[in-house]
Formats: sequence, structure tokens, C-alpha cells
Amino acid sequence: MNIQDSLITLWNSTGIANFIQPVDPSITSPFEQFLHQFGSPIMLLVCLFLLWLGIKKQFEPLLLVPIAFGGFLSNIPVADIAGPNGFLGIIYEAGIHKGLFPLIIFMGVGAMTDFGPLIANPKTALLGGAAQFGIFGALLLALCVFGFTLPQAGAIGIIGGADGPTSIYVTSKLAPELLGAIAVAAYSYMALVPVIQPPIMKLLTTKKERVIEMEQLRAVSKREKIVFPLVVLTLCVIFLPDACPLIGALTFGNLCKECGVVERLSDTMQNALINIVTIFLGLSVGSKLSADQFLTTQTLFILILGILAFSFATAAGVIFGKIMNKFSKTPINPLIGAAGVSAVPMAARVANKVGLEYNPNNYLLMHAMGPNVAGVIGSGVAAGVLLALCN
Amino acid sequence: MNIQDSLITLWNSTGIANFIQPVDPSITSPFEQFLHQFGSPIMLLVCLFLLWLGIKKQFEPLLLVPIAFGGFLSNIPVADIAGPNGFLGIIYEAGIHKGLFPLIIFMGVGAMTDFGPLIANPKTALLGGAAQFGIFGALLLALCVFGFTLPQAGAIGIIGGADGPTSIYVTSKLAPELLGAIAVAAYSYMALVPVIQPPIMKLLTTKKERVIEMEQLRAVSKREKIVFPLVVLTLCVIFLPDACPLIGALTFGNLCKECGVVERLSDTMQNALINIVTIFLGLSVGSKLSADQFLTTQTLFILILGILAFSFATAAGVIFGKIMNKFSKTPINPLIGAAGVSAVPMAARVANKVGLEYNPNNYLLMHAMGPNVAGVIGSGVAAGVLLALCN
Amino acid sequence: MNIQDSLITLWNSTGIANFIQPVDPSITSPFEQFLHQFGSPIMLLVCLFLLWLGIKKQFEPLLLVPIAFGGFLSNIPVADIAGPNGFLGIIYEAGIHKGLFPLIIFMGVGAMTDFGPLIANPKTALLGGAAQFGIFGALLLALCVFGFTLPQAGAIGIIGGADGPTSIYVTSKLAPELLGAIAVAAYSYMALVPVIQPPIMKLLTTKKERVIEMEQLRAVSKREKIVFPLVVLTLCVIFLPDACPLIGALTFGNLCKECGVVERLSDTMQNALINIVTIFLGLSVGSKLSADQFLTTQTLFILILGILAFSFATAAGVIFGKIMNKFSKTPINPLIGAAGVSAVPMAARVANKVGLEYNPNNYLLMHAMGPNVAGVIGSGVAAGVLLALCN
Amino acid sequence: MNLELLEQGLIAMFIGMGVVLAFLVILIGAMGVMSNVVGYLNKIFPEVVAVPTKSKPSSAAKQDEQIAIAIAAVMARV
Amino acid sequence: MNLELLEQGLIAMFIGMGVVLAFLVILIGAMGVMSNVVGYLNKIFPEVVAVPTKSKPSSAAKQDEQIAIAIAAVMARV
Amino acid sequence: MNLELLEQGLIAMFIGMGVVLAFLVILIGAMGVMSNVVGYLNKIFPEVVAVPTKSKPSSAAKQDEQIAIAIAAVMARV
Ligand code: NA
Ligand code: NA
Ligand code: NA
Repeated sequence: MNIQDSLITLWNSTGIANFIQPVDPSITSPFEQFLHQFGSPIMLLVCLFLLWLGIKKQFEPLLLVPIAFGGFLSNIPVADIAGPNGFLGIIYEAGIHKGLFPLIIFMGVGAMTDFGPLIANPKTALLGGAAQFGIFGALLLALCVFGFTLPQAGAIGIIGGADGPTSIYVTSKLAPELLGAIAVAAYSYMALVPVIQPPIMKLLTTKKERVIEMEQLRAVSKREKIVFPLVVLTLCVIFLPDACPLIGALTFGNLCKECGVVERLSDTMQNALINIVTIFLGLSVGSKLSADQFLTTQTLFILILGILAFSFATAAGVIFGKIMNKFSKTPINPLIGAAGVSAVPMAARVANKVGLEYNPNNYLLMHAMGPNVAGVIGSGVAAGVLLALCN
Repeated sequence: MNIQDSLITLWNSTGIANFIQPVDPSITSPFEQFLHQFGSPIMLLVCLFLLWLGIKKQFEPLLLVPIAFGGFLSNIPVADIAGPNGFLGIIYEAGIHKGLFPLIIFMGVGAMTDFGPLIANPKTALLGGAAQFGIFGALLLALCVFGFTLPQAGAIGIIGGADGPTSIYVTSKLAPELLGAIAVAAYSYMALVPVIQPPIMKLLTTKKERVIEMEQLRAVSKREKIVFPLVVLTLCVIFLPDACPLIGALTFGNLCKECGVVERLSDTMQNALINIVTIFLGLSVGSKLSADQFLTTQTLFILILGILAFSFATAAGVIFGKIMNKFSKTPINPLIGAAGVSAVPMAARVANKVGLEYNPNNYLLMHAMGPNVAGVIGSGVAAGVLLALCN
Repeated sequence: MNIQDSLITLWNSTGIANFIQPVDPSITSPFEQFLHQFGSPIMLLVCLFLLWLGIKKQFEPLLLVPIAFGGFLSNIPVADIAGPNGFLGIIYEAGIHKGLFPLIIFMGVGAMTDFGPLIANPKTALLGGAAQFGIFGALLLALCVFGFTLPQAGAIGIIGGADGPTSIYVTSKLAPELLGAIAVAAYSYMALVPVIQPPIMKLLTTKKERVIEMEQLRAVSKREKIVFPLVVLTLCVIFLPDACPLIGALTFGNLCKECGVVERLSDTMQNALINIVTIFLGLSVGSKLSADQFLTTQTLFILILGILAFSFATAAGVIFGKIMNKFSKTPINPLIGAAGVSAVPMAARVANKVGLEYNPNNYLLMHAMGPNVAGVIGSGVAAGVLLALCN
Repeated sequence: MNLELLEQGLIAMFIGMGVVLAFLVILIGAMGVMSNVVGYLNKIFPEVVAVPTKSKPSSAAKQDEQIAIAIAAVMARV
Repeated sequence: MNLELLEQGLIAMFIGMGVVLAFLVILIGAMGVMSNVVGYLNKIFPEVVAVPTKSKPSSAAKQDEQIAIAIAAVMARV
Repeated sequence: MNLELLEQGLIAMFIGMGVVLAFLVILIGAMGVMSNVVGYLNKIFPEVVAVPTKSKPSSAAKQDEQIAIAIAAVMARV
């Protein structure tokens, strides 16, 4: 080793020397050649943009900040942090590839969710079902118009479930190569719910419908809340075992919350455990933001399909709400149908806010929480169907 | 793919279609055939019963709720959640098969245990030794009467140690196929200590003995409490290295608690860490509640042997207490011998409560804590012997 | 099995029977033969001494207590707790060999560090650079005088970085066989900073220099604090990708702290997560304190080189401070150069204390925090150079 | 647009929406049954659930209090 | 002492200290640029950052408060 | 009942109880020694353990307080 060799070694290990890949003669398309050469620096900028969305625009920052940072780290040349022996590669393998992280987060979601409003007004569950149309509408378009394979189309469709852990779980099973793009789309659009939903809601409802006041909810007993997760899980066992890891984690968390005898565990699920897993889930999802997988037309298509999925879901929920209002004995404000997409509790707040715009005495929040939490169950079930059919 | 095939695929993936296994012509016994066919749904009901015990009857709910829920998830047909690629199977492999979870919980137990009452009155340690007779009595019966192998008998006997993590650690090493039944028995009987012990205690003591008041305990200095875990561990190193993982974890936790300079770590062991591990330990122990391993006469025998082990342990502790009272200069109330089974702090509370029944001024709690914590060390040592002899 | 055989089995599994290894005829040196025979019991005493340093002398107890306890457990004969199937061996393999634990701790360090004082007075960063001379000075001596290989010399040098996780990360990559000795040296000397530094600081400065008062720092805006970690990481990407795992973890933690929108995650990194990882990092670093690796002249050399590294670092920082003071428009007290070794925040406190001794109105703490946190970045960069050059 | 793909997609949509809605319809029915059963149980064992659960810890707390007093008394004599 | 080793060690030292100091010098420059840019941004969008961020949660809090009142009113009627 | 198994079981019981009780008897002895040694140490270095440990953080706290005051003063001038 002499000083010249050492300096060369060091130079070859710098980022400057490795930022731009040499021309690959086997790539013919000039655009692909450009991406091949400049992919990493472009992805670093993309990740900075995602960070900005998370920090400045507060787009689901708890997830988007770690995802964007993980993506930044993964696109650093030489370091290979997302590789099989890299820090994020190892965490990805242990936590996402095997499906543990999304399930643990779903436990925490269960431990934070109150199904009371749904139990008090069971029929609003249908609105949470109708909104899953977003999933299958996007699947159809992805498959037939955008040329994705069936497993990929299923993973893309699940964006319309508006449920982060569900999206990540399904995508890691069906189409792990799309995980980065799908996770970014899912969390970004969840953050954009207050922007995406109101115009659709207003377009599809009359002013008369929007001012409908709903009957107050009955009180729900503690016992009902304890039995409810078991009922959901049992139905899932009977009809759709493929959805049981997701629904099982959700109902386990919820049972721990409601049963009242394991508060230590329920608190831990809602705090230390979900936070720790969120950090590592975010960082390791980011490890799938590599240039060759993200800087593709597929990603653009996924972003388009994602917003369509959210829109379809919102529309389906609202339309189904209008139909239910026609046939129901008690009045149903169709605005709460939009909350069926889940994105808990954002979508329910949006329904409440739009309702208040037109009738300042109309507090729809609690009524919208019914379809909202039903939407979580609904997309869990839809995930089970996709895992059973598309795999 | 056409709609009919898809529906058939979906139907074949439902629970209804898979609940009842087809007749296996190689099984001749009609009872075994019945279990083969209906094992899963029966186990689901068994797990619901265990959940009910945990939630309604508050049988050690922190463990029994996750165990029962894990058992429920594991018996869902098709989903194979306890299989090698399933959520609980993966956690089991990483945390229990390798022995990490019980040891981490034992750290937390150490960080929550005050050995002061034992240091103040060292001779009560013998009561915590005598009560380990329950372990070896049950081992003898399991081996000679119930036809278990020696490793299985050792794992069953350890139920009499009345110590959850110790039972799980030993069983995962000696007889993992019995883990579900043994864990359920161990935690259920620990919860039943206030029911099982008093009749035996009253049967074996005279009223005169029960009213004995004991001399108040001396104050224990901080330095003694710091040195104590090191003394225990050193003895363990010298005489029984096989017990060192368990005793090492316990004394590490206790040293962190007592040394006063690592409060951050001690707090974490007592809260976030033990809670997180308890969730996963419970769920993954539940993954061993499969029908073919649990719905056997062996399980029935284990339940019988478990209660015998607790009874032997209680009786041995009380009888040894009577003997010690005869020969001791200072009076010893034999009721505190029952606390030697560990089940901290339940058994000590039971001793206190029975004592108060007969002498309303007789607070035995602190005196009973001595044998109680000695029982933890005693069953750790017994576990070491079993691991050395039965493996 | 009869009782005699069983007793022999049991005896053979005791520590007494295994403490002293039989004479190995292939070892010729009587001293090495002695170590071969009595290595384990000596290491147990060494670990008790380290525990005493941690508990009584409060030498970085959060790390030294777990390291010493882990070392004690690892040297227990028969139990093989540090072996590939042992409790600590498994944790070492998963957490340290793969490099996860030090990086997670570095995240927590980032989430606890305020880079404000550095941003307010950027030029003090140079002092944090100069102090890294300790690393390379010790490397040179280790390589040329003490006969270590280049990777070993790099790992030893990094002790002079005065940064626990960095030392462990680098050593686990370059010379895992020295991990025990290097970790013990690094944490012990970090605890000894208030003893090691002041004489050197006083020797190299005049009284006139020591009483220099510095201008108060300007206020730093929230935006600067948010952008700063990204600037550091970007420079690291451009110039030294090999340092990116370390610097990436540090800046991720810091960004989470400063961005203000992910407080849940930042709190968790600073508490539950760092505490949990500290426990396991300490215990599993201790698993490298085996007699054959620790009871060598190499360890003695490492201890000598470690203190030299700290001394060189302190001296280089102070001397560079004197030079900067000469050329700077605003006065710079050379004492804050000593804080460049990192050992946050101990070294900065030492600078403050020495300053107060000579001028009771001279609060250098905030000024010393600049070089102090720059030292963390500096040793991360130095670690990257070592990983690129010595591997 | 490929007709076979369209068929595949439509099948996925029909089956998917069918299963989701069927699941939720059954869930609505099950919730109705559950509410009735639990309501009935709540009538038969009205506060039986709540009271012992609450009184148990509180009696334990009381006991602990007594113990604490006892220990304090003991300690005072030390 | 081996001359080759000495050379190796000195190379490591020169390169190492060079990189560390170069890195920090560039960092100092970058911090200067950063402070100027951020200072400029802070002038253009003076409180724009802080106010909406703060007002957002506070308006959400207000809304939540209103909702809480509404729910309380509802519950009172139950 | 198999005699060989019975023998095996009885051996396990005798050895097991023997080891457990022997261990605890030795532990009792060790605790006695420990209490005497520590008691003796507590006499020689009576409060030496407790006082510096306590005063150390408190002096650090005091120092921190002074620093806080200093910083506040500095900030006030900004
Ligand atoms: Na949904
Ligand atoms: Na016990
Ligand atoms: Na440093």
C-alpha cells in the first residue's frame, strides 16, 4: 500500500466517483440509459421531496419521514445499505418479507380503535364494504388498461383500502418489487384524504342529503365490545382464513384494549411497540425505493391508479349511502359513506367537516366512525380475497 | 381462470370447507378418528374457554389472554399461522425455541423482585427449597404412573415450580411437544393458588400454629441487596452451571434494580421490555395448542399432575415449616411454608390472608415473601438439575 | 441410570469440576498454560472488578454493568452462554455481528443531541476534527510499535473517537476478536474523561488562554436545525459512503427530533428503544470477554493504547484550539478544544469546569458543545475512512 | 385491452366485492345476535360483571393498604 | 519497527486526518450556506412555517373540542 | 409400574431435592457471611457509599442549575 494507491482506493469509494453509473451498452432506450446512469441521485432528490411532504406538508409524517429517510439511505452509492448485508436489508428481510411488522402495527391499530360506533349502528358496516369497490376498480384498471400482472394489480388495488399496514402486508406477499411505490402512494393519499374526498362527496350528493341529521347512537355495553372482536375473528375463520393473520392481529389488539384485564399489554401495543415497529417498518419500506424499481412508468401508473382507487372508494361509499338512505327507516347522511374508505380517523373527520359546512348543528363524527372502522375490517377481508385469488 | 374455478378456489380456501378433516383410513380408534376430524373446531372452543378464564375469571390474564388468542389463531384451518412460515411460527422459532423470551421475562422478574425479606431472614430459604418437592413428586408420578418419558416427566414436574418463564424455558428444551398443555396448566394453577392452597394449609396445621406471630424483620442495607444477586449467581456457577441462564437472567435484572446506577435499564426491563416479550411469548406459546398435541389423554394427565404438583409443593412447604418451627429459636409460622412454591406474590398473599383469618394482628406478608422469592431461586436450581439429568 | 452414574453426571456438570481446565500438553509457555487452566475463574474476577467499576465508581454504568455481567455469564464453565446456541451468542450474532445494535443506539444518540451550538458557531467543528488525531495516532502506534494488524490497529484507534457505538460498530467489522477489550477500554476511558483530560488541558494552555471569555452564541432557527442533519448526510453521501450507516443513523435520529412532526418516534428512540438495545448490546458485547481473547498481552496493549488515544485526542484538540485562537477574529478559549473528543456531554462539562476554575464567570459549556457534537460527526467520518482503508 | 384479462379482472371484482359485502352482511347479522344475547345476559347478570371486577382490586388495594400500615408500624419500631 | 508498516500507518493517518478535516471544512462551508439560505427563507416566509403548523393542530383541537361538547350533549340525553 | 422407572424417578427426586436443599443451605451460609462482611464494611465506611453517590448527582444538578442560569442570562441578552 502506498499513498497513491490508498488515495485511489478512497476516491473509488467516494460517492462522487460512483454517483453516475457508466453507460451500459446493452440498454438501447436513451431514457432508460439516462435512468440507469443517473438513477441514484434522482432518487435522493425524490426522497428529499418525500421528506419535505412529510415534514412540511405533514403527510402522515410518522410513516413518510422514516420511509423517505430509508429511501435516501438505500440510494447511497457504495454503502449498499439496502443490500442483503446492509442495515436496512437485514431489517426488511426479518420484518417485512416475513410479514411481522405490518401485523404488529395492526395489533396496535386494534388496541387504539373503538368499534363502539359500529356496534351501535351495525348497518353502517355496509358503507365500509361498499368503499372497498375502490380496491377492485383499481385492480381492474391495473390489469386491463395498465398491463400489470394479476398479483401486481391486486397489490395496487389494495391502496384503495386506505390502510397502510394492510397495503404493506399484501404487497410484500403479492408484489414486493412494487412495495416502495405502493407504500408511498398509500400513505400520501391517506394524507390527502381531506383534499381528495370533499369534491367527490359534494358532486355526488344533493344539499338536502348533506344536511340530514342522524339519530344519536345508543350506548354500547362493555361486554359487547369484548365479544365483538371475537365475533369478527370467528366469521373470518369460517369464511376467509386467508385474512386471519391481519384480522387476527387487529382483533387481538382490540380484545386486549376492551377486556380491561391486560392494560399493561394494551398500553405497550399502543405506544412503545407500535412506535418501535413503525420506525423499522418505515425505514425498511424505504429500502425498496431503489431507482430501478421506482423510476419507472409503473410508479407513475401506480400513483394514477392510487388516486383513482381513493376516488372510486369515496364515490362508492357515498353512492351506497344514498341508496341506504332511500331504504332505511332511520335517516342516513350519505356523507358518512365516504368514511368507509378507512384512513381512520381522517376520513371520518372529513365527513364531519363537510357535514358541518352545510348544517352547523350536524355532528356526523360518531356516525362516520362506524363505516370508518368497518372499512378497516372490509379492507382486511378484501386483502384476504386478494391473497387467496391472486397468489 | 373463469368464475366457476375462482369460486371453487375461494370455497376451498374457506374455513367451512376445511374445518372437518376427511376420514383418515389409517386411524383405527374411533375416538382418535373423531379428534382427527374435528380437532380444530374443538380447539377453537377450548381457546375461547381459556380466554374466558383469563378475562372473566382473571386467571393470570397477562399470559392467559395472549396464550389463548395465539391458540385460537393457530387452530384456524388453511391459514397455518403456527406453521414455519406463519406469523406465530416465526416468532416461536426465534423467541421460544432458542430460549430468549423466557429469559428476558426472567430479567424483568428479577428487576421487579425485592430479595430483602429473604436476606433479613435467610433460613426461610429452606421453605422455598422444601416446596420444590412438588416438582419431583410430580416427576415421579408422571414417569412411573402416567407413562411419560423422563424428559417429559421433568417438564411436567416443573409446573410445581409455579414459575411461568421457568416452566416454558425447561419445557422448550426437554419436551416442546407438551409446551401448550404445560404452559396452560402452569399459569392456570398459578391463578388458582388462592383456591388450591388454603385447604391444604389448614389441613396440615393446628390452630395454635396458625396464630404464631413472627419477629419483625431487620432492616437490610443497600449493599447487601447489591451483593446478594452476585452471591446467588456465584453459587450457581460453582454448583450448577446448567441453571445459569435462568438464574443469570434473574440476578442480572435484580442487580440492575438494586445497584441504583442504571435505573433507565431497570425501568425498561420492568415495563416496555417485559410487556413486549409477554405479548409475543404468550401468542407463540399458544401456537403449540394444536389439536393433535393438546387433545390427548396426555393433556388430561398433565392437568392432573399439575394440580398434584402444586398440592405436593404446598404440603411440603407447610410440613417443613412445622419442622423448622420445632427446631428454631425464633418462632416460625408454618403457613409461610406454603409461600415457598413461588407464584410471587400470590402465594405470599395467601399465607398472609390465612394467617389473618386466625389472628387479625398477624401480618405474615413480609415473612412469607422470604420463602416466596427463595422459591423462585429454588425452582431455577431445580430446573438446572432437570436440564442436566433429563436431557 | 443408577444413582452413582447420575451423581457422576451431575458432578461432571458442576462448575467445580470444570473450573480448572486440564493441562494442555501442546502449550509450552507456562504462563499460557496457566491462563489456559485458570482462564475462566480469572475472567469471573475481572468481570466482578468491572461491575465494581460500573456500580461503585459509576464508570458509564449503563454500558459497563451489562458488559461486565455479560462477561461473567459468558465465562461460566459448561453453560456455554456465549456459544452459538447460548442466549448471549444468539443475541450477539443477531445484533452485533450484523451491526444493528450500534446503529440503533446511534439513532437514539441522534435523537438526544442538539446540534444548535455547532450551527451557531460552525468553525468550532474544526476542533472536533482535530481531536480525531487520537484515532490515527493510536492506530500508528498499534501498527508499528505493538504489532497489531492494520484492521486491528484501526479498531483500536477508534477508541480515541470516544464514542461507544462507533467503536463497537467499527470493531465488529474490522476485528471482532478484540471487541471485548476495546469496548471495555472505550467505555472505561469515557468515564475517566474528567480524570484524563484536565492535566493535559492545563499543561498545554497558559492561564491567560484559560480565562478567555467567548462571545455568546446566536440563536439558531428551527429550520436550520431541521436542514442540518440532511446537510451532514448529503456531504457524507458525496464524500464517504462508507460512513453512511453510522452517520445515517445519527442524522435520522436527529431529524426525527428536530422536525417536530414525529415526536412519538423520537421519544421512543430516546427511551424504550435505546434502553432495550443498550441492555442487549451490553450483555452481548460482554460475551466477547472470554479468557482466551481477553487475558492476553494484546488487551494490556489495548488499554495502554486507549489511554494514549484519549490523551492524543485531548492534546490535539487543545493545540488546535490555541492555533485557531491566534487566527480567529472572535476569541476562542482553547479549553473547548478538549471537548472535540466527543464523550458527549462529559468532555464539554470538563471544559466548562476547568474554565470556571480560572474564571468564575466563564461558562464555556455551550461553546464546548459545538466541538463536542462535531466530534461525534468527526469520529463517524473517521470510522468511515477506517472501514474503507483497513478492511 | 385483452378480453381474457378483462374477464379475470371482472371475476376478481365480483368475487371480491361479493365476499366483502357478504362478510359484512353476516357481520351485521352476528352483531344483532350478539347485542341481543349480551343484552339478555346483561339483564340476567346485571352488574355481576362490573362489581366483582371492581371490588376485587379495591379489596386487594384495601388489603395492601392494611399491609402497608402494618409494615409502616413495624418499620417505625425498627 | 518495520518501515513498511510505518509508511502504512502514516498513510492512514494523513488520509484519515485529511478526510476528517476536509469533511468538516466543507461542512463549515455548507453550514454557512445553509444559514444564509435559511435566513433568507425565514425572511421571505417569516412565520409562515410556524403559524399554519401551530394553527393546524389548534384548529383541529378546537374542532375536537366542539365534537367533544357535541358528544357530551348527546350522551347526556342518552 | 416398572421398577426401573421407579428407580429412575426416585433417583431424580433424591438428587433433585438434594441439590436444591444443598444449594439453599449453602446460600443461607453465604448470606450469613455476606451480611457480616457487609455489616463490617458498613461500619468501616459508614456513609461513604451513600453520601458521595447522592452528592454527586446533586452537585451535578447544582452545576446544571448554574449553567441554566448562565444560559438564560445569555439568552436574555440575545
Ligand atoms: Na379500508
Ligand atoms: Na418455585
Ligand atoms: Na469523537
